[in-house]
Amino acid sequence: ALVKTTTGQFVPAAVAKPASAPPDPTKVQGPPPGAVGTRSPFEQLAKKTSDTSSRTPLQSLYGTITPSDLHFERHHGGVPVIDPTAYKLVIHGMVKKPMTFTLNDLKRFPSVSRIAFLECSGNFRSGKQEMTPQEICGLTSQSEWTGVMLSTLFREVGASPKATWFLAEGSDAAVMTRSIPMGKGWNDAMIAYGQNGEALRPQQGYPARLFLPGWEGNTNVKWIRRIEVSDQPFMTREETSKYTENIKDGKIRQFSFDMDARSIITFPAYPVQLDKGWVEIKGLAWSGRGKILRVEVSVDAGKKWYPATLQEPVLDKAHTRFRFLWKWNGNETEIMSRAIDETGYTQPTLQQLIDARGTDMGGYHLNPITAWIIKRDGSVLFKPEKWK
Amino acid sequence: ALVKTTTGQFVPAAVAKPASAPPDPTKVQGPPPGAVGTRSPFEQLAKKTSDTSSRTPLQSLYGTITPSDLHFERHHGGVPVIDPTAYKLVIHGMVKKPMTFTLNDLKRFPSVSRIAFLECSGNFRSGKQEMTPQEICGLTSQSEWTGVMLSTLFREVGASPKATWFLAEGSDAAVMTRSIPMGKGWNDAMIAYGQNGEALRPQQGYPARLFLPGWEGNTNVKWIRRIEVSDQPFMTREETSKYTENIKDGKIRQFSFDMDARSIITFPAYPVQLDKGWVEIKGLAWSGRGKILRVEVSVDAGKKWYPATLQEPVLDKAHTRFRFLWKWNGNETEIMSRAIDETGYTQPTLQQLIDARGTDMGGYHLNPITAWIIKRDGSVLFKPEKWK
Amino acid sequence: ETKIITEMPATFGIGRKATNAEIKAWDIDVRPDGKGLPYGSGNATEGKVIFTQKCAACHGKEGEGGAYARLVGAMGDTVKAKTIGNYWPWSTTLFDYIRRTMPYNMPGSLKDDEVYSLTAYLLYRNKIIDSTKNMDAKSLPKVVMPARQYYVDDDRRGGPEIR
Amino acid sequence: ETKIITEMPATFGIGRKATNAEIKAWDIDVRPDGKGLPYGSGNATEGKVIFTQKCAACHGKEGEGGAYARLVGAMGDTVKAKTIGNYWPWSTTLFDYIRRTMPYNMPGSLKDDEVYSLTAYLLYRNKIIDSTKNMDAKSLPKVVMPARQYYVDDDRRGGPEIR
Ligand code: HEC
Ligand code: HEC
Ligand SMILES: [Ca+2]
Ligand SMILES: [Ca+2]
Ligand SMILES: [Ca+2]
Ligand SMILES: [Ca+2]
Ligand SMILES: [Ca+2]
Ligand SMILES: [Ca+2]
Ligand SMILES: [Co+2]
Ligand SMILES: [Co+2]
Repeated sequence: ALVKTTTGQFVPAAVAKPASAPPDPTKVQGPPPGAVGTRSPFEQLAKKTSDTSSRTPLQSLYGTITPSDLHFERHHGGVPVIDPTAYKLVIHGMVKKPMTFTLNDLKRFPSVSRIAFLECSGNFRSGKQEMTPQEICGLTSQSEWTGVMLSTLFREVGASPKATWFLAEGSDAAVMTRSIPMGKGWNDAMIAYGQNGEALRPQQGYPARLFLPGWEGNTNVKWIRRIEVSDQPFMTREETSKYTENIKDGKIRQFSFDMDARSIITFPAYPVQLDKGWVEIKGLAWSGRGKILRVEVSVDAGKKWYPATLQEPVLDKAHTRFRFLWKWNGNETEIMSRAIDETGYTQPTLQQLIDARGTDMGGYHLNPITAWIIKRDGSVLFKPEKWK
Repeated sequence: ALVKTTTGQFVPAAVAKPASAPPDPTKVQGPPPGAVGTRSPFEQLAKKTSDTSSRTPLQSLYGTITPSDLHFERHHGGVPVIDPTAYKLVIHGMVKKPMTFTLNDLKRFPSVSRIAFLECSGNFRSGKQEMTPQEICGLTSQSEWTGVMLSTLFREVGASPKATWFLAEGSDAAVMTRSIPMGKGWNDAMIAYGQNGEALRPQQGYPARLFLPGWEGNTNVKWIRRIEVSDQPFMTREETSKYTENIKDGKIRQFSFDMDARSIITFPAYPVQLDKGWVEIKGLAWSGRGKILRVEVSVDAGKKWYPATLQEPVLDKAHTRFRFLWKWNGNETEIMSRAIDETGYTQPTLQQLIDARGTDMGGYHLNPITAWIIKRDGSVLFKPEKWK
Repeated sequence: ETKIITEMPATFGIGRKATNAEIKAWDIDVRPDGKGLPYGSGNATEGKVIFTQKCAACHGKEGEGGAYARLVGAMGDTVKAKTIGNYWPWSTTLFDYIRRTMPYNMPGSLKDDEVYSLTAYLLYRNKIIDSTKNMDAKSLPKVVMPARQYYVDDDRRGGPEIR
Repeated sequence: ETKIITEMPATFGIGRKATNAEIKAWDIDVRPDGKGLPYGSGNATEGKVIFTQKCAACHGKEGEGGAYARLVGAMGDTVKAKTIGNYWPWSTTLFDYIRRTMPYNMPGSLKDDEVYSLTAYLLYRNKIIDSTKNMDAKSLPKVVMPARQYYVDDDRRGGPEIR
């Protein structure tokens, strides 16, 4: 099967799909070990693309790691091709010594790895019953990120204690820029160059990106080339015209960085055809504010809630797999999940969000409970809700 | 660049390497989001292949997850092509009810995920100074595995409490078979169908394999089709003629399942050219018997040992990233690491292994400390040791 | 003798001093206080000409939107789209954004005077300045955007509260 | 009403009973006690003929090794390779392994009689049985392999000890 790559080419998904598997695989020698493994031609995994984004097929994935080639994408100027030997990161502004680092330099500093999610703050779609988890909230993915702590670089350049914000700038055609509080930079920000064991993929910022655990995707500036240390925010287009949201009383919320707790049941979900009997309800839960403390599942449209099992280890600011064993008796019902994080926050309903933000509520930072309707015939449908 | 796939074809490593990156990537729109991401054409990652195996490039990887297409391979009949819709697993023998499970059946049972290493017990090469970590011990890799606990299936078929061993059989051309104690089956054995978020790769047993955390690779029967529950081992060729080792007094050790604790410095390592000054020594440590408790590093040929930093979370039977900050003054020296696991076991020297097993010591389960010689000119060389 | 240091050193001595030239080449940002604005100027009349040539194909003849975003919609108009006039809080952002990334198909190709002119034109079209007003490093930061007053910093405070 | 069960049920009711036919088709293993050995028989003389045709190309004219493994080397010989004669602990393994996977280029293609004959031939060539001895489900498990006595179960016990 052909798939469209990020460079717009159509290439075979892995190796070309064989006409058929041999009737008895024990009777024929298979191919020997190879330099690069392949995806089974029987597995057709793909992101769902639009002009500006591509969405992770959450309903098709296991565990918590997102295969790097299925990590969601959201760019504002496409995916730049960057020669790693020409790459440099400049840090200047309110620093003792403005400095330039090559990619090799970045890799020579003490390094750190962490498994964490990355989610676009625009990660919410609704509208019809025939929607998959991928379509509803496929703009979240998880990787093991490796890089150097930004604090290490701040120490190296002598960032001023008086500085309060820094500008992160990418080297894509959008020359993407975001203003970030220095506190985040000193705390847990990374300049990441590794993703799931290998170099970052071009779609995720190769050869280096800003990674801000738990913060909205857009702030995690990809293909980063420059950091300017400052004592005020820069008010770039992305943090004003975009990535801000209408709230009550005509107000517009800016610098809303943290991704609030959220969860979604990824099985059973549209377009699954469910069989009666035992069902392991499975899904993902995450919070940009810390660890997932608990996930609760309801199988009666939200009347009663039961704790789901969390897959250990539960990590800080990470997709956490939850599971809940349920025997479906064949009656129509609604199932849903809600995440509770270690700050005590409980994932709200859409109505609670409207109550809090007003009916002019903007499209970012929407993390409502997702409900699935299970019909008597076993079909599973998304339950869309409107507010505008 | 062309790479050899497991099907023996030569295909482009990712997309074809562009002639060059644009001089200024901010001046040209990049390609839009795609259905499947790509590896940067500037990153040329490959396993090192022989007729029977291919080795993970440990020195080129970050963090702890092995990209699935770089997971080591060791087959005895090549990689079978298996149609997932035709797949079935038969469990019979000392069971109340012999049963057949489709792949879909396996996925309907309660599932579990764990990040763990998988290592071939023949994972040791030596001989010359010009050897990379990949060549010395590239037959170990790590994935997030997802599947059903074998104990769940044993309960479903009603495995006899009197049973002591089971046979696991693959559907490759080797019809690979190993006898496994029921204790392991009831304890932490999995039938895995997921690897790093997606379906197992064909090279790792698609669509389902046995996964035995911490046990020698060969016992983790890939492409599993049959389990026979028994009250004695079957004494297959793999557990007699192969995967046994000579020890002292002419004895031959059989059923040596556990992989003892081991570590290796992956940076700096051959063929790195080291610069004077601060160096983050990095490597991997793992134990088939539990968690890594501590990794110690020596930078003076084993005279003094210092504790390295372990990347959290330290997981059971998992590759654990260790790091140690060192300022190299330019003098010739030897650096090395040793893993200590939670059972109190300390990774031995080759001499300690010879002392314990005799000079006829076989080639499996060799986990000696690996030393790297750092020359004044910054070249880093493996220090091979002989015992035969 | 090998020196073992378990604490982080004050510096690692990795990387090099950035040259003024390389900072200057990349330091294109513009702050609300005008810091970063270059020499040059332009007005709406000049801007309209350039807009017609380089922008109208995507954003509509006079910025009313086309294949891509509507750019015009003064505060209080019936326009539903978020526009410069009804949503953008800082005038400097316009200069910064146009210069760094527009026109989309030739990002970073505009001269500073052109950017000033386009900025003036779009401010004029959004009824924020009049058509004769010259935009430069001094005047642009002084332009107060109608939506500025509605902006508040993130009012979520963490913890149980839903906001 | 929906029933919530937090403990594992005794069975999930997933999967189906295996048919005798499908078990029989796959249940090809042979245990040291002979369980699993099929009807049929063969001897070294018959085996030599088959070996020459189907095995010698890879393992040498008489099993002395070639492109692939040496199969012959009686206990005490000067042969360094691990062989059936000097390393294999159970005779049944030979039948099981040859039947399931040899010849390498046509795995699973041999008839049971052929496998008995090849087994007899290789045991004979390794000086374990004589050339006339018939191998079948009764006699094969009784063949005691010279290396059997050296096998011990894993003697590593975990903990600090290096073994
Ligand atoms: C080839 C199409 C194209 C051309 C030509 C073009 N633009 Fe754009 N413009 C876009 C796209 C697409 C976006 C949205 C980019 C994004 O958000 O990633 C955009 C966004 C903008 C925005 C931000 C709108 C908002 O509400 O945030 C402004 C302002 C803008 N363009 C001005 C201009 C000007 C001035 C020119 C001419 C110099 C121009 N554009 C030429 C396609 C174009
Ligand atoms: C095309 C080559 C080829 C042919 C023909 C072939 N073999 Fe093999 N044989 C191999 C290879 C390769 C191996 C090793 C397989 C492995 O370990 O994965 C092997 C292994 C063996 C072993 C195990 C050796 C050991 O020490 O563990 C036996 C026994 C054997 N073959 C017997 C036979 C017999 C009997 C035949 C003929 C019916 C035969 N072989 C035909 C290639 C061949
Ligand atoms: Ca985003
Ligand atoms: Ca192995
Ligand atoms: Ca600046
Ligand atoms: Ca002018
Ligand atoms: Ca059997
Ligand atoms: Ca016969
Ligand atoms: Co926000
Ligand atoms: Co072993």
